[in-house]
Amino acid sequence: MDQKEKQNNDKDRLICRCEEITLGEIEQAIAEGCTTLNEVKRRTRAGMGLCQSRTCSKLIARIIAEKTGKPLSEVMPVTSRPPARPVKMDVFRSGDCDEKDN
Amino acid sequence: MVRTEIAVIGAGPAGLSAAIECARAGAKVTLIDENAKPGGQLFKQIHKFFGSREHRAGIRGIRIGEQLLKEAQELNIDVWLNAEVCGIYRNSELWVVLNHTESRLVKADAIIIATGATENAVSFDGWSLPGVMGAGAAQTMINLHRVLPGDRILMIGSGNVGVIVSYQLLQAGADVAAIVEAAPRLGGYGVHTAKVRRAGVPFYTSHTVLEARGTDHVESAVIVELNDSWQPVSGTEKEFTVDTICIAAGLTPLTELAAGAGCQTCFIPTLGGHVPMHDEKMRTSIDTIFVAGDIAGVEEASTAMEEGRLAGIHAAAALGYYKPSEEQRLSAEVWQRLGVLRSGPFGQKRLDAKKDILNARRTISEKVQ
Amino acid sequence: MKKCSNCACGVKIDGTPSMEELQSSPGYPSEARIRKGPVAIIECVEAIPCNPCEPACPQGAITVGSDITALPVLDEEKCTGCGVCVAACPGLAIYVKDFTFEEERATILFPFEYLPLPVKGQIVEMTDRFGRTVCEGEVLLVNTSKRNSNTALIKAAYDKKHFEEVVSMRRLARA
Amino acid sequence: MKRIIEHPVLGRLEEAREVHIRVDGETIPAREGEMIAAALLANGKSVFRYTNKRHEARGIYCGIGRCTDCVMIVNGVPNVRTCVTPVEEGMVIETQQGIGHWGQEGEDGTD
Repeated sequence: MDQKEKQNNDKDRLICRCEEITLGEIEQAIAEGCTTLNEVKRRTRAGMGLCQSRTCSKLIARIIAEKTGKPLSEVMPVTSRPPARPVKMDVFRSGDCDEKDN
Repeated sequence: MVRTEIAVIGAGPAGLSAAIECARAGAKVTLIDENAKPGGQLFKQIHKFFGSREHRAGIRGIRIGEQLLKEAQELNIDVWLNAEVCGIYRNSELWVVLNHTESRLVKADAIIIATGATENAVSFDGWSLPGVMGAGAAQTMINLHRVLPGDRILMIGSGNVGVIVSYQLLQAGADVAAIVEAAPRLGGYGVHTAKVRRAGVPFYTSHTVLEARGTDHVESAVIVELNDSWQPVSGTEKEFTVDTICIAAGLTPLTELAAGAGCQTCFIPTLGGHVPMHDEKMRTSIDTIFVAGDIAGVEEASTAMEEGRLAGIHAAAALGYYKPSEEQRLSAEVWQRLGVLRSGPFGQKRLDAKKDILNARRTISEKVQ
Repeated sequence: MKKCSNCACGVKIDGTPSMEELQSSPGYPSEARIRKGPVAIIECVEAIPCNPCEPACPQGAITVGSDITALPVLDEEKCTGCGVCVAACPGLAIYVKDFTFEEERATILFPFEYLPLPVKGQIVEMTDRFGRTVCEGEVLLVNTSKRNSNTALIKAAYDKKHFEEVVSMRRLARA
Repeated sequence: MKRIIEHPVLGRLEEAREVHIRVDGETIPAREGEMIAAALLANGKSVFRYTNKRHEARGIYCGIGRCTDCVMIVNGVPNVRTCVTPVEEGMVIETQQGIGHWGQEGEDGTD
């Protein structure tokens, strides 16, 4: 496999497993000006899936750092908001959630 | 709304130890864990721990877990299982979802977050195929669930997790085709690497995984040599017939709850990335919130237990359960044991990194004043 | 595996210590002591915080000291080769070898945490630090004492010619 | 893929009551209380779902409920993390296609 073919293959490689976002899509977002995890996430949906970027955030951060020359510390982390776990909408009608609303 | 004095999030080695210390001090403590059983990852650790007698050296992690559970039981600690903490509000309220269905609010005077860490990923072609999994996942399958995920395994990463899980896969009856390490030198303790080496498992340093092949499951793996600038050297590819590829590429602290609560973080690569800043008392930038274990910087179960104790002692003291002199004495004992665990070439790096966190915390508290 | 396969690359590349690393560590007995009879062979060459071998030794022949990261030092005159340290080492890095067992054969006592276990009298394949079969061995003893918390101790006799290389036996096939 | 009955450190696998779950219409045995993912692995099944965009097979990845790769349709509920959800007698499990669907296949009793 020559270098060019290899690079094309790399573009198809999945980075965000949940939303099935590829290296190519993330590089494209960076080329278009995204320089943080939050920006790449909003542009591509990478990290917006069920796992909420637990698996891919560090991978994406490294790609951004590599492409932009920014230190990892500035690229990460993503903003954390509740719920920290996937929660069914039903839960909001249950127990103390009602109490909180009232 | 449920009232408690100290809420501990996560019942792994750090959280259990923290809860035990809080209860010992006389505080009312609620230990909350999302799993069906307490113990966190401790019950996967079937090897004998290092350290000295005071660190329970020579005892298998799983037995240490049993001892901690027994202590927690004897102290009548209120343990909530299948309870996911989904958020922390106003520095004192936890939103907990029970059994995925029911919401509860817990109000606590102090919170200890011991949520541990998550495994890092390595992306390569085919890495989403069934059969590619975290080393921790394989360890969970064999040691907790007693099911072999595969018969022939390729391990990516030679840190302690990679070599320990490789050894445990051998013990479970699988074969390990090779352990691949991107760095030019192996990462794990020599005694661990020697155990798998003498079982015939080869190490490939300066190599990385290029591709997992297979249709609906891993059928083989291709590795490649890396040159001095960490680039693959074409022509050096080797294919291994394996049905499982395990990734042991380090851990990242699970800081989402702490960060969501507003705890300031700092970036310490040696300890896994962003960690909540904390002081010698394991207190974060928010006075009522403490951290312990891997969330405070990825180390190992032995250090996690000691940090848990620290957080427990200081959280209890903050609520008035210890006089300052007692607090100081108890804390000094733990720091002495921690110092021992963080000695030597492996420990020194972590010790230095820990100092960076403490300094960062000091800087922000000076700014506040 | 890279560059050399047989070799003196050492523990951080091969995964197992080289003879140079072993012989220059304070837990490896001298040639003269080895020739006298059973003795502990401590293959601990890396400074990690660990010391259960020290209190385990009934003869007080192993010293780590207050800095538990120090390498264990073997007092080879005090060591009787009793083997208590073999099961005590969390790293499974200690063996007891007896050069004087028979004219042609030496013995090794080693920790073994795989199933199935061999039985007394069974002929097994003795392996070196790289997992390669070196020679046959005859199992003399299988100790599964509860005290050792499921680390079995196995004593096997093997050809003296391979005294230094042999450290374990090949895993047996599962039924 | 098989159960580890004898283990050098953990000893013999404790006896457990056998329950039965239905996976894509096929009844398979499981150990009471074990996680769905473990029961499936023990029965030789490692593909738990096919993804939405690329229709690729997925299975266990993190094993502790973080990555959500092992989700399936369980008793008519999609996106259930099988590595942290214990089996129950009579549970109905389906390989999830894409984002899945609500309600059980064959709920009318035709199977």
